[in-house]
Amino acid sequence: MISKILIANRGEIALRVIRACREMGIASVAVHSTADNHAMHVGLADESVCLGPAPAANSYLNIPAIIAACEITGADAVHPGYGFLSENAKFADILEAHGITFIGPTADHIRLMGDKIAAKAKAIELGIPVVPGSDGEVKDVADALKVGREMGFPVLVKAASGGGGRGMKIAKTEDDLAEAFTTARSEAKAAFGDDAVYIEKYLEKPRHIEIQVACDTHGNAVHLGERDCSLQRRHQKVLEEAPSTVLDDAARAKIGKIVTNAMEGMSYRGVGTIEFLYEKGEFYFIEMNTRLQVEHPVTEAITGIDLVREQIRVANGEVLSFTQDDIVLSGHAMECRINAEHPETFVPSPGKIQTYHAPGGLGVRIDSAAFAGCAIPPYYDSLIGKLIVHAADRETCMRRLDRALREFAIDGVETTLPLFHRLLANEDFQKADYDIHWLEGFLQSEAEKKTVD
Amino acid sequence: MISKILIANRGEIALRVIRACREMGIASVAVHSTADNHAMHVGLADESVCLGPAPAANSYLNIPAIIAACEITGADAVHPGYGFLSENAKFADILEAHGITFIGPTADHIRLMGDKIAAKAKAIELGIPVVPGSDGEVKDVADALKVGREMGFPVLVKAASGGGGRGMKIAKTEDDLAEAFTTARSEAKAAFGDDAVYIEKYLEKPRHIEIQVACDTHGNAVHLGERDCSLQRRHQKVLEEAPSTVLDDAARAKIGKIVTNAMEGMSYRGVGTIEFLYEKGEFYFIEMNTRLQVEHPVTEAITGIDLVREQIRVANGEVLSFTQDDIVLSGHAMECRINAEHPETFVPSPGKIQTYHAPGGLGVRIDSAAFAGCAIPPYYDSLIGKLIVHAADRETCMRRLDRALREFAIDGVETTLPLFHRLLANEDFQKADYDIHWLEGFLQSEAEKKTVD
Amino acid sequence: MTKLPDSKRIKELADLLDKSSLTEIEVEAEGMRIRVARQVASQMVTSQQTIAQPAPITPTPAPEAAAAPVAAANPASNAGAVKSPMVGTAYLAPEPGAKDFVSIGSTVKQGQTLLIIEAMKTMNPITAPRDGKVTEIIVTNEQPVEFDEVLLIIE
Amino acid sequence: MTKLPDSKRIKELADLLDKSSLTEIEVEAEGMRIRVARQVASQMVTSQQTIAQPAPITPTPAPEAAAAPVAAANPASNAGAVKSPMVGTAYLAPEPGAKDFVSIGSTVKQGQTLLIIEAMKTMNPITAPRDGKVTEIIVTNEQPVEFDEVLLIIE
Repeated sequence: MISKILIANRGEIALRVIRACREMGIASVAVHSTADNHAMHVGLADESVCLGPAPAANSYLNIPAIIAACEITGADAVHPGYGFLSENAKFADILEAHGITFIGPTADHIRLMGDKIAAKAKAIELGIPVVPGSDGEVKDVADALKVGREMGFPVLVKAASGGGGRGMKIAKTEDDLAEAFTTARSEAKAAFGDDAVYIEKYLEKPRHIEIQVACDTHGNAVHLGERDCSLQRRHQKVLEEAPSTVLDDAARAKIGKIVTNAMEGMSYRGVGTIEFLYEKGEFYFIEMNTRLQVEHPVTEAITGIDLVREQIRVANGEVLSFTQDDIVLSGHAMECRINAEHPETFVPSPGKIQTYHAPGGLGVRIDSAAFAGCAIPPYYDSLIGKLIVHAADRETCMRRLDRALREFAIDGVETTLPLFHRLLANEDFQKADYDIHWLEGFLQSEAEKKTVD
Repeated sequence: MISKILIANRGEIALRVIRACREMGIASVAVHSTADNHAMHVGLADESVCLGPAPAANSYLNIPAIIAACEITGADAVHPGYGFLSENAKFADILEAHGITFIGPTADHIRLMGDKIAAKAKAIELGIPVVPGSDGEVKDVADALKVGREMGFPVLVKAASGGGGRGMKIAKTEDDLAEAFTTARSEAKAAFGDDAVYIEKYLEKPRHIEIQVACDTHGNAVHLGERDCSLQRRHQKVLEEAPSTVLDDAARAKIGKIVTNAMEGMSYRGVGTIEFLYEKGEFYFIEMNTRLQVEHPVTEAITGIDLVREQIRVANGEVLSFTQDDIVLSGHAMECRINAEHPETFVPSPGKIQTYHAPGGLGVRIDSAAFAGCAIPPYYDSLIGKLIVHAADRETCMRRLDRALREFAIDGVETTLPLFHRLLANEDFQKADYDIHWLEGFLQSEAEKKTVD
Repeated sequence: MTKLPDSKRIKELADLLDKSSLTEIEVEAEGMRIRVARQVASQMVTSQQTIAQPAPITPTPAPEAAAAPVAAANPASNAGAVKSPMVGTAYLAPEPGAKDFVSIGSTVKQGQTLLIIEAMKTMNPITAPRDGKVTEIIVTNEQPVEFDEVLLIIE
Repeated sequence: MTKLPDSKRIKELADLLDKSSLTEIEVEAEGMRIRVARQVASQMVTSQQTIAQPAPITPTPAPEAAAAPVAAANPASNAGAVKSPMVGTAYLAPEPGAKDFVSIGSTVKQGQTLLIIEAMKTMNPITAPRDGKVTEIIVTNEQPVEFDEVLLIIE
């Protein structure tokens, strides 16, 4: 049985795990760099060990130092959080070699899902839908037409040797295909000296929808519904919500069943997230994250399940505390990622927080390691807190989020709090009428408006 | 329809109502005394009006000033919170005369339940169980025996003209009755010049269990389960929890049905609480509170219902947003009342809060109007915040409460936070083995231990 | 009536009180309630509309606060300040169209009516606490006033 | 390893940083990590047992931190401080029972081994950064040390 967990992370996620440890009666060990000597996770853990200097490579990514920290504190398990070493198969291997439990999946599963090509092949094998593509090169227009008809238009003709958008042509309909094929081929020839092209289904306005799973070592795999994480800036999620407005119970149950079958098929262990693009009722696998995610509280809000607790239970060899039938999605939840960044330019704003007052009241959860007087060092990512709001329905959830945002006071560093006020004021957002490109467009149009003014 | 609500209160409950207003898109008006010029409820409301100087009689209890504040702000409804004017029938009458909606029951119901004797008579009429007593004087031992056998032992023989514990004798069993009766009678004669005595059922170690109800103006009355508020110090509740460990589903459904029938019988409107003493499977009516209670978040946690929102909906003439069948109690919740008082002597500690950092994370709710730098004036009650914790079961709830308490940092004034640490460490509390006298005994034994040390 | 945006307000309060350890509380605190509040009133109206109103109940930002004039530096700390003893509506003249009771520069005797405050349909004359000269009239006609709000200044 | 009670810690941090605007940060900050932490360690052990342990998993307060000696006023700010370059276990002697590498008053040459830190089964000699005299030995034999922790002082 796990009796002491070392948390190989910092910030709000380290705090999240420390809280779960306390609630389970497990001792916790915080590790930190010299830049985080006075960080909250250091103060709240039962013990703490300074790993090294500020740069992550010398501290939070310093595997020998972390192993040594386990040795001197007697920690018998490591929770990696997200980021840093959470998807590092070698780290999982080394821990195992030292007889320390890694709270996460097997090193092999981390390795498999870390390799995009192998992951896609595995997904196909497990029956998870992927973006359809031709089996290798497409030789002529007739062949292209056959492939295009099979997968449905629009399609993308791509240079086999290509990259960076060159030698890539969209055929919106059958009629465009001949020209797209010929152009892509000649561009490919000119650019890469190789006219081989292949065809892939083109998604115009997809959503990012991900399915949360939890699996134990007794063959149980349960899905906890989806999160809609389409609101992204430079591939970074900004606001996540659940349930997604585009899925109904039947669609949710269907993809959920596919995913849990797949997890059972590969004997996955722990929590994980299968990320999809979603368009016109179809799911297309992007990747699987073999760890806890930043946005896990959204799922915790609508399911009432404590995901970190389950992670630890599974690592302990216990059976999941719920079955698929126990999962009832209730209400609507949203999470705002509050970054120490300028709310318009997104330039990081490290420094010292002078004022910190978090909102409270019904349906509001704050996961943050910030406090009045704390340092936001420039060395790590800029996430300083998450505001999670839960309400009976999406409309009430937005209103609750609005009132909670108004109560949130952070001074001393710039934060992205004002961005969420602007988002809530937008009609597209209010109607959940967005795709993965929407936020970038919204930010650009706002920036342009500002310039005109 | 209500478009602007004036909140005739201060502190955390004013904030609670302001939050509900925001979430419903209703404008809010804070009122305050000069001592609260910089209070959080003043800052967070859409508008605020200073009513008068610090003493409550001149500000928060100043009915003409509150009516004038409604007039100048155009508020069309008043939420009274708890305390202050919340159970003042005259205030409800005056508001009605001014065409302003009182968010609460009718003035008649406030008046009825404010009169202890009338309330008990009404409870009997409505079929609510009360503490059994003889119908007036009991003339002789034979009569006393008959009455005693009917209600079950122990019983209390009380002087009809008595008071202050004199002329009061307990008969634990039938065998004690003759002596108790004779002694009480002669003591009554000696003390009050009147030997008339009556008999009441004696409760040795009762719990305080209260049933939350919500009723609309369309004849719907729903109960939301119970709260166990047995942990009291000088009749002030200190920690409340739900569900009570002494009720099972059948007992809960039975008393719930009795109470909702009674509410339907009297056409009660809004939220209310029927308080009982509970012993050996029986409920005994104490009183009904015709208002929102301090501990309402405990019920919100286990039912997922927003009670203030329902209050406002009902005041608006809307139907309750749930029926009895929709009510599902989920998990366990506890609330700690954090007072600005010395944690052992309970001497009030007004002053300025220097540091304020509230706990966060899964299952933690904070209702507080305190912040770093805020004043705790000496004029009002000492409640500065409520920590509400919700978890899957009582054991996890206690552990979560423990970890949340450790994260709570308040400096500048003394608070009762340490009391809850001590409570959580106590085995009786851990086993929920307590009654309404238990906390006083616990505090006394702790004080004695301290003296010995 | 003070009217303030939310988190701004908390920040200001925290800042204010933070500064108090450096000895400026009294003045800062008093000044802020009147001055800062109104300065940001228009910003409040904007942020209150961040969510569209599909629900039947719409928030109505009170126009009077936004319309209220920005008060001078710190009238409350002025020794000659005449403050409102009640919540109500201020009237500068005895009836609509009539001449104001006093104007800037008026010399007043102790006990002389300066203005009227209506509360609950009752007209309450506010009289001069002593002889002097009206140097400033802070409130406008028909303006809602709260307890302790400065009405005018007599020097 | 620092080992601290929770809310106390936040308060201390807030106070500390609060004070920093009055110019004491660096010293306060450094001193706190070592001194304050250990001062309250015993209190931690008590408060950690507030909940009885019906669950199978029991918290085990690490005894080593509580047992660690209270460090001197502020060794980290001492110019002659030799700090640990890694996490590990300090050994003052080359093997159990052998004589310590150095003792208080020892004169040492640059490059001379002062002690050994074991990390991941590897013995890492810690050598003197320059010539000098050992005035203080902060760590005890077999004591776990973290990065940047002061081991001894050479003057």
